[in-house]
Amino acid sequence: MLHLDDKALSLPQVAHIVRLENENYRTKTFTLDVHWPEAYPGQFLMAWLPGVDEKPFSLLSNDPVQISVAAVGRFSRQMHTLSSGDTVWVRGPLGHGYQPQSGPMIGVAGGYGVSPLHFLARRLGDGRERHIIIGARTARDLLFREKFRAAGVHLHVTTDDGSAGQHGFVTVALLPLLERLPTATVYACGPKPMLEALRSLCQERNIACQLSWESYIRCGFGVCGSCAVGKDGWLACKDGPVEVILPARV
Amino acid sequence: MLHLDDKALSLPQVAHIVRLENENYRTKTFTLDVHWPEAYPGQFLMAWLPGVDEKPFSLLSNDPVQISVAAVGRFSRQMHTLSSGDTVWVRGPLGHGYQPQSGPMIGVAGGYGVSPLHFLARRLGDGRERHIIIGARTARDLLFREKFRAAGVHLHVTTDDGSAGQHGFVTVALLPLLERLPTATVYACGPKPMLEALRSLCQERNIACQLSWESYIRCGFGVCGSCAVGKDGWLACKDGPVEVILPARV
Amino acid sequence: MTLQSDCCGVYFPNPIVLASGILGTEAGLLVRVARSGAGGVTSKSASPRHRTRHPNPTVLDWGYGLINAVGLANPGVAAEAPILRAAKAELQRLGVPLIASIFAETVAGFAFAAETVGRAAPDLIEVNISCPNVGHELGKPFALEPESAAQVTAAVKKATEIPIIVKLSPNVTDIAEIGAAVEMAGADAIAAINSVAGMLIDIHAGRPILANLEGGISGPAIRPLAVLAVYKLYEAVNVPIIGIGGVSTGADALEMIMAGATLVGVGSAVRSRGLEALGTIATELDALLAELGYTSPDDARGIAHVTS
Amino acid sequence: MTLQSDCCGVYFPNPIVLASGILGTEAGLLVRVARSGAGGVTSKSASPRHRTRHPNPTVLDWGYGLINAVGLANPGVAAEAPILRAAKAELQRLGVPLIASIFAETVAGFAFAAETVGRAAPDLIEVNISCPNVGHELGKPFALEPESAAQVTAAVKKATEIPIIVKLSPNVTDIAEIGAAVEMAGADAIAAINSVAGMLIDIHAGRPILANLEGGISGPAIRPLAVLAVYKLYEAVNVPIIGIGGVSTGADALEMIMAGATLVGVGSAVRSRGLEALGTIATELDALLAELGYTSPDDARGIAHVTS
Ligand SMILES: Cc1cc2nc3c(=O)[nH]c(=O)nc-3n(C[C@H](O)[C@H](O)[C@H](O)COP(=O)(O)OP(=O)(O)OC[C@H]3O[C@@H](n4cnc5c(N)ncnc54)[C@H](O)[C@@H]3O)c2cc1C
Ligand SMILES: Cc1cc2nc3c(=O)[nH]c(=O)nc-3n(C[C@H](O)[C@H](O)[C@H](O)COP(=O)(O)OP(=O)(O)OC[C@H]3O[C@@H](n4cnc5c(N)ncnc54)[C@H](O)[C@@H]3O)c2cc1C
Ligand SMILES: Cc1cc2nc3c(=O)[nH]c(=O)nc-3n(C[C@H](O)[C@H](O)[C@H](O)COP(=O)(O)O)c2cc1C
Ligand SMILES: Cc1cc2nc3c(=O)[nH]c(=O)nc-3n(C[C@H](O)[C@H](O)[C@H](O)COP(=O)(O)O)c2cc1C
Ligand code: FES
Ligand code: FES
Repeated sequence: MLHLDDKALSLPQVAHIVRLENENYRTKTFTLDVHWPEAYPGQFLMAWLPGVDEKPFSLLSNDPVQISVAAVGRFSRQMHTLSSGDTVWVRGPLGHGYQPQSGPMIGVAGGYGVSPLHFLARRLGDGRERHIIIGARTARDLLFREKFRAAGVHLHVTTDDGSAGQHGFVTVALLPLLERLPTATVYACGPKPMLEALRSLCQERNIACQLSWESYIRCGFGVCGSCAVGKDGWLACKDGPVEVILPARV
Repeated sequence: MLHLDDKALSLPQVAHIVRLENENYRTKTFTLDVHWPEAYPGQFLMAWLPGVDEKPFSLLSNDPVQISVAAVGRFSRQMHTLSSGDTVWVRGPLGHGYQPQSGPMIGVAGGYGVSPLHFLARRLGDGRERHIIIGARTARDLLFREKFRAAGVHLHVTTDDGSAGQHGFVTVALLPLLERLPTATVYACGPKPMLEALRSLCQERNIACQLSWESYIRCGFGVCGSCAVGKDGWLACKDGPVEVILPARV
Repeated sequence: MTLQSDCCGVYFPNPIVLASGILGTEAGLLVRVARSGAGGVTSKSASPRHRTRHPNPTVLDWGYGLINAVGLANPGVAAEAPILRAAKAELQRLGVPLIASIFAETVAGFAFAAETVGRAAPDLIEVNISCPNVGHELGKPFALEPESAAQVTAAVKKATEIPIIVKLSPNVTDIAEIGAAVEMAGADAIAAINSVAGMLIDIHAGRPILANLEGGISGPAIRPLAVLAVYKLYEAVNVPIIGIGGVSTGADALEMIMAGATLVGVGSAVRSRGLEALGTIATELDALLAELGYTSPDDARGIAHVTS
Repeated sequence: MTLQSDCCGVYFPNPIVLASGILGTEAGLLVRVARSGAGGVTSKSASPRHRTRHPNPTVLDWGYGLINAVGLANPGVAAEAPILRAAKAELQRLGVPLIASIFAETVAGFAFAAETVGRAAPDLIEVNISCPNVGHELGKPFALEPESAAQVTAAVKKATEIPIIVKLSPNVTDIAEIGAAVEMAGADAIAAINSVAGMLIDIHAGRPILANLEGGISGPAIRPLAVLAVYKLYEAVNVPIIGIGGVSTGADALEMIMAGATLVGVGSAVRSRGLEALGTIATELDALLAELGYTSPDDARGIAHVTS
């Protein structure tokens, strides 16, 4: 008979908040007393607040575990009421993340998409050319500018209203990079329309891209079917969240 | 969630009889296509014949697994009807067996007690003085004389009716050995009265002894309580079947 | 050796079918599971109207199995029908039957749901009676009493020409009694078991882990309960049985067949063995049957019912 | 921190008690378990007359738990009484209460058994009503219907002054209903759950593995079922509950307590953690309670019953 000492490992585990940072007017970074040395960029965790809900968040860091949370609704607002020392339950790491390729990195982040891309940029290291494009509606929504600079990447900023960086969508900054770096891989995380635009752009130009999709996660381990994306039964929680698209011709 | 590929390991496993040997008029040795490299002398298995019963048998050998079965009742008679290639289900190895000590070996076997002692004699090897005393009611009940000779041990035979070897109980052969070999360990397996006599003899003479007790085995893993021996809740299946008794003074 | 199986006149390439509620939310997923080797697929149970989801956690892995309270969240039969139609078109090409699962909170709701999904022409309709009967004074699930189970069965039978499978709950004193009642009421087949009621409490939070408090236990932990249910049903009814509960290997599937199952449902094993679990289990079953000298699952069905 | 617990006026040094049928066959074993740290010990259920044993296998480990059909083999209450007396003498010195478990096939048999074991002065009597009622037309276990469960309870209550625990079966549609019935009939406490009915089939033999065909499932597999049963009973009755089923760690014990248990029974964990399991679990529980800021098990009892 099995004695599962680790039986709880796939159940939510107690974690304590050890540090809190404000990233912008509605986004905070939480550092937890949890260490997942095996986790890698693009993977996510499920955070549970008893009596509230359990929601997915991309890892910003694995050792210690960090997540950045934008306060947009019931769960995320509740997260923002927590203080250092408070408890949040987590399970993970879940999903398949980015698969680092050789060659230059072009990261494209919309909204909280900065989280997994900052993790990835650090992981890839400064032995290669690394670009990050962060896009937002307006200046105050921008995230992680300092963090990315500290990581030593080439930072490109776009806003829909031109209040910071280049005026326009992330594509404004992306197109010249794609021209200049045909062997680069585009790693992206952000809203669905952004990802769909990137997919077309990259496929037209025969450039490898890896896109992290958002979807309604329930089980997080490929059983309930609630996170299917697209028509082919692709599961964000198990096949993804990162979709790896190789260029048609190499 | 666990995927127990080995989930069946504690359930009865299919084994095939690969060889059968007649040991005496009512005892056969079964060689199975099962290999338990980690098993050691004094341990036992549970053999199941569906629709009949499941009973414990001491290991005569571990690699391949062998047992010797005396046809005395329903289950053991059924075992004797089997042929080479037939199936018997086994689970094990179970229990705690003999704990080999340095110094000479004196093995005392009554009835099927020869099985674990032959295994032990082989395991101890010829680098030390090894004696085996086999006792039986009458000549035709004696077991393993040839097998023990082949193993190179000093063989002593006693029969209650004097029809073979010395006339009397195993103690007739044992007492002179105990005199001559005060540093020996007595390893025994046989009927309860024999074991009780041996215990007193050894304790009086301050000689270490290891006794294998028989009892009604159900679970074989220390849960059901059906195999308790004596007043202290000693479990034959889990604490034993071998009881290790150290001399009072060393 | 053939794994071909017949259930209510529907031909299954092998007896391993996807259980309801596992991956069956989208046409693409049903097709994907069929492509990976399933003998049949069941859609997630749909109800007359859209039902919103519970907050999470709703599905967790507790080591010995899963616990879920997805709460029968579903888009409703009207939205489900096009999903079923899309799935059916592709499944037909693959030769893999589609089972459409339905539930409702009233007898009339069941009839309506059956009619609606029936228009998408699934090969079989599974009637999941584990949902509480809102008409009942205590709101007990239909599956818990022979009378209410039979009522639903009769109503669905009238509403559709497609053969129906009634799916029973294990949370009853005597499942064979319920099985006999739904057979009498016209069930073409019986599925057993649905998940077993259970609860887990998080000791740090001091409260049940599922937002719904209690949930359904599935996976390896419930296998012996499912085997016994199938065994008892096989002695109580004559219609085919879909044996479900904790099956994760070919050996487990064969055990169900020996207990009396015609088809074997697989759900939670997708957790431990991936989406390919069903195809893998079918392959293992094939090898085992051959090794044990059977020429088909039919040969082995029910043989554990010893008379001696 | 204290683990001291009170159940029906009996003082337990800690709430972890040995469940019936595990190691409880002999005085020496009961004492040995008490010495290794148990808060209380329960003897194997004894019946009015000696009952012979089934052929083996009767107890097996299937990986996720145990399955047993020891078949309530026992020497009968007349032979059991001296065992209990011997155990009691020694247990009293250790300050560990003795629970004597009984069962019978008739209501009168229960009364007789209670009277007989009562003479050995156990601290509590556990009434195991999972045995079939031979007087009932279908021979259904007493535990399956509120009426028969209540009848036994009332009869035992009349036959002895010692407080009685009625042990319920999980194999029912509504355990809370049975619990309420036995409380009404005079039960001083309720124990839940007994093992869950199940079956395993050996595919090579093509037949159920247990000689008895079906058996009781225990161990980790049934823990969520047991937690839910205790949770439901806690809302239905006011008497103390002994929570039993799949507990193998201090965390599991605390989960039971949070569901509402006053004492926690441990059986199958002896398989995975040895005879010392109960003492180990008590130690773990102590550490956990302290870590979580409770000063006693009483503090944590029932707190999982959220009202929000
Ligand atoms: C794989 C994955 C990774 C994720 N990683 C992160 C992460 O790193 N950081 C993070 O903050 N969130 C992340 N999310 C989203 C997160 O899980 C929640 O959806 C989010 O916190 C909102 O939950 P809520 O209960 O607070 O709001 P809800 O009540 O669910 O939503 C409130 C409203 O906000 C809208 N909304 C939801 N998410 C966003 C958003 N990100 N921006 C703007 N509006 C939104 C909804 O459409 C809704 O109208 C991730 C989601 C997935 C699937
Ligand atoms: C740890 C352990 C190891 C064992 N090892 C062996 C072994 O290596 N070889 C072996 O043959 N048996 C061994 N046994 C005994 C064996 O398990 C069975 O008890 C035996 O085979 C009889 O079972 P049965 O069903 O055939 O007879 P039953 O119907 O159980 O018994 C029939 C009759 O035979 C008597 N009887 C039982 N055993 C014996 C015996 N050994 N000699 C004479 N009469 C007996 C019984 O008292 C009964 O009256 C061992 C038992 C234990 C507990
Ligand atoms: C996440 C999940 C969702 C389920 N949803 C449904 C459902 O919608 N309808 C239904 O009849 N059964 C549902 N079930 C029960 C399964 O179909 C199946 O009966 C049960 O899980 C036992 O099988 P398993 O052990 O192979 O998972 C669900 C089970 C799980 C795990
Ligand atoms: C081998 C064995 C024998 C049992 N015998 C009895 C018994 O005689 N009387 C009883 O009330 N329960 C008996 N039970 C049930 C246990 O007391 C307990 O209710 C059940 O095993 C669940 O607890 P666990 O998961 O901790 O083992 C037995 C259980 C096992 C495993
Ligand atoms: S969240 Fe359940 S399958 Fe992806
Ligand atoms: S045979 Fe069960 S405890 Fe020894």
